[in-house]
Amino acid sequence: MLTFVRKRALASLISLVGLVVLVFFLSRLTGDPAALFLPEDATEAMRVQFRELHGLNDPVLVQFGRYVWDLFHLDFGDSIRKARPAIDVVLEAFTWTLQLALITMVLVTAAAIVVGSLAAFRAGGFFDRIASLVSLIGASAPDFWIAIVAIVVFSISLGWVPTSGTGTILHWILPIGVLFIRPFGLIVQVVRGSMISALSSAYVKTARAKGVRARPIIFVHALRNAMLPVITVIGDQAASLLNGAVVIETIFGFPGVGKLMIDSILQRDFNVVLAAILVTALAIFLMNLLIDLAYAVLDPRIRY
Amino acid sequence: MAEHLLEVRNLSVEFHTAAGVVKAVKDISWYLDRGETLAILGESGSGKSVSASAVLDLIDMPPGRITSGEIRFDGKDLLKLSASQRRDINGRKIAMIFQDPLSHLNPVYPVGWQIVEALTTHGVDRLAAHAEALRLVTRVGIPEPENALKKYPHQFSGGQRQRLMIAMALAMKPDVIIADEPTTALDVTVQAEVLRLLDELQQETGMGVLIITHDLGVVAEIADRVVVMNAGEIVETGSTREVYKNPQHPYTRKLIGAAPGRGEMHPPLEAREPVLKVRDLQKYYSAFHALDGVSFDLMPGETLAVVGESGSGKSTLARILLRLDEPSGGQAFWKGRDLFTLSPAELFKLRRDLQMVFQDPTQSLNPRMTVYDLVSEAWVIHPEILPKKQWRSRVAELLVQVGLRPEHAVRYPHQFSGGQRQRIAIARALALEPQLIVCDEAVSALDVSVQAQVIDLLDKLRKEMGIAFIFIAHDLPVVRDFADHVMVMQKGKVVELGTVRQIFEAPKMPYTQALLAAGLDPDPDVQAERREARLKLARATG
Amino acid sequence: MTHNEAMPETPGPITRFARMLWADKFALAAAIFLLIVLVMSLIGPAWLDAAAQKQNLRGRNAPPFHLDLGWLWFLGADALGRPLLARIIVATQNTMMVAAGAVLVSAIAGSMLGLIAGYAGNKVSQVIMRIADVIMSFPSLLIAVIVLYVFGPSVTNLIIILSITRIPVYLRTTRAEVLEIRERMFVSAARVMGASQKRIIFRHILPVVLPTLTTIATLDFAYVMLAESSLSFLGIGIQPPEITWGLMIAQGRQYLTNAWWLSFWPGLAIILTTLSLNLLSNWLRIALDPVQRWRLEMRGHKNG
Amino acid sequence: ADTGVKIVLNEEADLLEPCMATRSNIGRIILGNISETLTELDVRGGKGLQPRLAESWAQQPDGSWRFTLRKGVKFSDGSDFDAKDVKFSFDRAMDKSITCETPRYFGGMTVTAKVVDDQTIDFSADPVQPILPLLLSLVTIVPEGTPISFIREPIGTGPYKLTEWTPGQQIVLEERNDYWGNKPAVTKATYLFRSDPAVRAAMVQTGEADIAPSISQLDATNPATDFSYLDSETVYIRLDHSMAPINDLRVRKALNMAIDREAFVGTLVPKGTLLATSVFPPPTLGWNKDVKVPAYDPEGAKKLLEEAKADGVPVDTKLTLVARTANFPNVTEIMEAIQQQLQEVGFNVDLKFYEVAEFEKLYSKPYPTDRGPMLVTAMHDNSKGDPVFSMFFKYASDGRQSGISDPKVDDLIKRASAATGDDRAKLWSELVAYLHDDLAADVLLFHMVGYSRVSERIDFKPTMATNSQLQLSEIGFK
Ligand SMILES: Nc1ncnc2c1ncn2[C@@H]1O[C@H](COP(=O)(O)OP(=O)(O)OP(=O)(O)O)[C@@H](O)[C@H]1O
Ligand SMILES: Nc1ncnc2c1ncn2[C@@H]1O[C@H](COP(=O)(O)OP(=O)(O)OP(=O)(O)O)[C@@H](O)[C@H]1O
Ligand SMILES: [Mg+2]
Ligand SMILES: [Mg+2]
Repeated sequence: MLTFVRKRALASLISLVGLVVLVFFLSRLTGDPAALFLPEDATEAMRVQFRELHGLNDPVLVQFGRYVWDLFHLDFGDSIRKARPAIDVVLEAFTWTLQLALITMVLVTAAAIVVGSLAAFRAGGFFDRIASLVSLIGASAPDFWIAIVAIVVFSISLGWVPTSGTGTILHWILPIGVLFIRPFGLIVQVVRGSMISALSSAYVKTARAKGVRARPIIFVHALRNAMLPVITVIGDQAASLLNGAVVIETIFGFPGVGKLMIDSILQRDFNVVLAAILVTALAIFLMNLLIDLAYAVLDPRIRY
Repeated sequence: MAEHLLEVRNLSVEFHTAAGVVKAVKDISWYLDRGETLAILGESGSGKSVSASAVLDLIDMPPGRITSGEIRFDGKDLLKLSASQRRDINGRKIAMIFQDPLSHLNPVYPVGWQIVEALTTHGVDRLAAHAEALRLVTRVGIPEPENALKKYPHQFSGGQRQRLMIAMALAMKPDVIIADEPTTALDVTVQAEVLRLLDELQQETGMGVLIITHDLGVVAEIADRVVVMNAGEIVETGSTREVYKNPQHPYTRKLIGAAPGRGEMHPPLEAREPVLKVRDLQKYYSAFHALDGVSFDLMPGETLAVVGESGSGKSTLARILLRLDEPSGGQAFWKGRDLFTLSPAELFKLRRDLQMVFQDPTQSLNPRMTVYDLVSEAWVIHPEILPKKQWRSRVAELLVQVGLRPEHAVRYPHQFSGGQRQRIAIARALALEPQLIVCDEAVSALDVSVQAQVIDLLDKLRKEMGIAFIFIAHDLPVVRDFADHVMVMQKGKVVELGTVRQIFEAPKMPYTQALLAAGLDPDPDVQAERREARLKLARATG
Repeated sequence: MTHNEAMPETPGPITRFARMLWADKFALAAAIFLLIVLVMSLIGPAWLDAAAQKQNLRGRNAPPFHLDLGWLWFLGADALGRPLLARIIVATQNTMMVAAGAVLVSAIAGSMLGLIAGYAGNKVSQVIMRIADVIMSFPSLLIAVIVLYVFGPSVTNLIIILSITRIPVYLRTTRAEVLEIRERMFVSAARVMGASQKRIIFRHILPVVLPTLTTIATLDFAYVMLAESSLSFLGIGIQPPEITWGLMIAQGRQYLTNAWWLSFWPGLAIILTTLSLNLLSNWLRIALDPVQRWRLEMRGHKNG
Repeated sequence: ADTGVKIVLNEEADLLEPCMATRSNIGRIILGNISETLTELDVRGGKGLQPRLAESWAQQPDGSWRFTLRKGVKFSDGSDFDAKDVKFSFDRAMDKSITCETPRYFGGMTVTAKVVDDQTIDFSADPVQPILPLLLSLVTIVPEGTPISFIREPIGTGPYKLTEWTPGQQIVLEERNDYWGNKPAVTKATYLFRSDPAVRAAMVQTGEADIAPSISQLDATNPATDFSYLDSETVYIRLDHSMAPINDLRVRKALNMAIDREAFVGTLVPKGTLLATSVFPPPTLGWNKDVKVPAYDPEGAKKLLEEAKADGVPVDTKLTLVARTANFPNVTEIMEAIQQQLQEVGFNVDLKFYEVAEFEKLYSKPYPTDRGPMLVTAMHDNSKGDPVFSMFFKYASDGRQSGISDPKVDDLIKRASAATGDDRAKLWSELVAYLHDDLAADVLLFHMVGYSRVSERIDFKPTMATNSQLQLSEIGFK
């Protein structure tokens, strides 16, 4: 196990390096930050000066070399826009995103597993139909609809929660509620499908013959066998949350990494983009590693 | 009329399939009293397992349906109880040992956990349950019990799994135990122990034992009464002795007549160039030494029976010869070429020649393929064997040869009984017309009449086409009838290797002798005598 | 000797499936709806393009459920007074092309790679998985901006962008399942028979993974349509006057509180399509699983 | 009573750098609140250029300007304000090692500041700058010794000081006790940031904010709280005169006549939107009331096109109508409508939207060489009161975003820039008329209006300047 983790960490490091190279060069294909940073009526002299100042006039390879050199000294460069170390900007935002992603995924996972399993237990039954319908509508409705409607209903009409922003626990309710919906729908469906197969297997019969009650049969015997695809999908959803929930951050004024990343990409604030990708990638790699370990924990037949 | 402990009255069960309704059980009735052992004998696929499953509410309904009947336990009709009431009975009052132990153990939990759960479900506290599990596992003869509890099902041999299953069923000391082919995968010494365990428990608690088996020896050893089933119906019932000595129904007569172990033993083969030479085979599972220096030769048309202790590495040997597992050392030459160093392309060519019938038929059949697809897959892979036009008729032919019916071709594996699945697996192996078939307990789940038919078929193929067999079995009478050579294994080592005659008539090694001594005779009287003798011996020594 | 007559003639697969479809009325309705969508996507643009493009500023944001202007206006009109119903019908083609294209490409590429990663040796698997990690942590928007910048926006590029970002989920799901399935005995049995890797993968392993993949794919359909709408927002999606449901939603977004119908109807179209796909895929899952199939066959018999 | 206000803006400030205060997301927070300038343009009262940190100014005979500074002004760090600070601030803003926005207003001239005494400073420009005092309304004053790199904690002379900045969440300004001027009513201002206009509107409604300076017209449904104001943004379509068929006057006229501008007002652009006749809005110097919006005349346009065609102008050439995504509200619909209107008179028009960086490549020189005839839709902001901030780079031959090259235009721009007073206004007016009527230089569309929502407890009326600044001292309580 430990050697696996070590090997894996090394492999991830290589992909991280690949990622940096890829993002560095690809992002530089997308245009000149000067045009976006400076006002449209800026003079040519200002542009030249700007490029000089940020080293954008050097050959890309030189820029890359400099970036890597700095990176080795744990210097991610400064944000052009914000005139602060890019990594600070990113970590600030990522802390929020991480919290949001964690809380949401924990809730989603718990809820989706329960609902999906119960739906599978009586596949085709009333609860199954309702659960599927609701979760599917949730999963395929545009998220900004849900967000705006939620604000109109819960903040404006009912006044239960603030419309947006951060500060109190109440501020978290709407963003989490809205973020919850899509992964919930997806995971419910995956759990349901996987559980239907698991529940019709022979070992479930054994459990029934032992007199095990319905609940442990579903949640102990069948569920663990059904978990492989489920945790994969959970991982995928968590990864997209870690990459930032742009709509939610935009609408609810949530200072996460998603909007930061978009803004930085649109403004060609490369250092922030790179730092953000490095940080989220690290988180995602870590999560994937945990998931791969979880496979082995869940299913003893899988060995690395 | 006094209430019986468990009574089935006029039970009928049918299944829905794409090809129409299958009447699996037709209007059967039987009963079981406290302290009694009832054996259900019968043709494979005659509805034995289905009727047992009905008692524990384990038939999926739909597609199954109980169309009529009552199942009375302790004065109540089980079919009228609520699901939760039946749950309380299951495991505590009535327990079941399943026919197919691998698929019936949950692959993702340690076996210890699964046994403990049988106890905690019915209110035993965790610590006590753990101690009890340990005791049970020890009693069914699993080596290193403390360690075994932490292992997962796939880490056990077929016979070991079956014993774990038995331990699980016995956990709550139920009033009734339904044992579906509980000893098919056990070598005779272990089988004897398990039967003795059942007997002891029966003495202790007065439980009723319903044992489903095709092994007349087992019946003779422990059953008080016998019910004989054929094609979903009960054709005969009576005390074990009566039925054996004086069978009424033609099917029963056929069954008893087909009991193996009485025919001529094969004469010694004349020496020929061996097709397979195995030299010093080794296999480690981490520190565990599963195969320890196995060497033997196999000639074309020869049947080498491998017998031995459960867990002695028989299946491992088979898996390694077929390159399903990598050996840790040693060589195997197939027609002079080392099997273990072949390239994938060469291996592919060889695949046609080497086939295997797996010990666990359910798991080895792809659940999404019909029998037709399963059997004809061989020709899809090796199209040179048979032109496509003839597939249908050849499938039908193979099915008939193994005792199934052509119309079974459109069904899926889950729609068959354990024995039927085993025959599908045999038909599939035969479809390739290989030169060597490794049969891992290939006929162990078949009733003696079908078994005889299949063995005859294999013997014919052996003679006519020179197919060689490695025949892993624990059923000594079958081995006696079918084998040319016998290899006895224990703890990963070959203990003794010789012709059938040598082994059966002049066994040299004590283990072989013990093995032969533990064999059961289908005649209840003979068995009763042996039992007496054994008891006397025990009293004298103990 | 021939046993031909003895082997029962089962009804052909088409009649069998038709019967099973008939047995599940929800799936039947879903199939019919999808058929309509398919037909609309084929004939829609040719049939209604002129009507869908005709602007009428006086009739802008005309509310739904009025027939005064003609049936095309039944769902109301958009901000330029164009009939929403006609636009939804015309948009079907592009929407389906992008969604089906992206989902198919990502599902096929992802599951192929997943099969390889699960079945092939450790080295190949490692490489594939680490690439998946990279894609997973590469923000989709950055890919989008890069592709836009380097290749310019087009339907094909849109499909490429959307599918690249979705590959990892199929890849990881497939691989996780393959790891378990390849340990099953029937796979060993196939290997003993000499089945090629290809056959083992496609005939024995894939069918077991497929239901999970279809579940994810159907929900991805919705995801892709919505993602396409946010790309439209950034100017990289389909460009007006071309339309897709996603673009219509994006355009109607600002009217959400005043003229809800602008984004509601295309949103509903997405929801209904997803719902139908999911009902159908759940049906298919049962219909293709011999152990579950009785659920449909029994009902079919009673009804028919 | 609560004398704090909460203001919800659409975009967070990346920096709070005084020399970048001309950028609206920064300016709306610090301009006039933390940082002050020597002069300031009064938009609200229409009184023109007003003194702020300078008490008075006068042009010297040599063309340079002398400013007399206010006495007794203190920076929020306690240091005194004097002429050295002004010189330092100016030099800092123009420094090469910091990329301030300021230099763009001083392009094509060299300006030097000379400290005369603590209270007096001279600015001399070469060539002479008649509007130097106006330009200085764009230079914020920081204390001497402020680092010459972007700062995040501005020190200024304004009535407020920065007390809290939680990036991504809020910025808080609090009243200073030692401010030189009148004590404002607002003691504390909290700035919040939400990109979604509907959310901004909702926040004022629920009391989470007091002022939302820009909301969507669609959300402006409550007359008690919602106001429209002419913002300084002008939407126009720049024509590329170097390409056939746009190099033909008739074609350009036809383009202008083909668009039904009136039809947009109250539909796709809010009621109150002005139809534009120049790239800068009305209160600006030189705005020409005699220039009339071209009448919507599709028939006339068709005729012109036919004429041009008869003369061999390739009027069927595909024109690309280019716009920037999300540039202004309803941009997609407006562009689609324009495309259709142009097509109706017989133009062959392709519509293309671009993301900002790519748009920039087409919008500013050097233009791509393989571009083909383009109609670039853009929005231009001039709230500075003088056309000089627009005209050169939009119309001069070497203007960065110019689509034309016309000697008369070049000449007029040069002269107007050098002129003062009425002369200046007249020359600008002349230029506007020439561009619009004689050249049909581009297709001018709208001067946009913005909507704001102000809580009922607050007394505040947004103006054209609200786009670039939001002085808390102008806010009162009811
Ligand atoms: N799900 C099912 N669908 C259709 N037929 C079934 C199904 N399950 C069992 N059957 C049929 O019911 C019959 C009885 O099966 P059962 O398992 O009881 O046989 P058995 O007597 O236990 O045989 P064996 O000794 O081989 O285990 C068989 O013919 C089998 O094909
Ligand atoms: N994957 C594994 N990991 C660890 N131990 C294993 C594994 N597979 C088998 N073993 C052990 O190897 C030994 C030999 O197993 P094998 O299946 O060959 O026995 P067998 O002779 O076929 O017994 P049976 O007659 O009971 O089927 C057993 O003790 C078993 O516990
Ligand atoms: Mg059975
Ligand atoms: Mg075995």
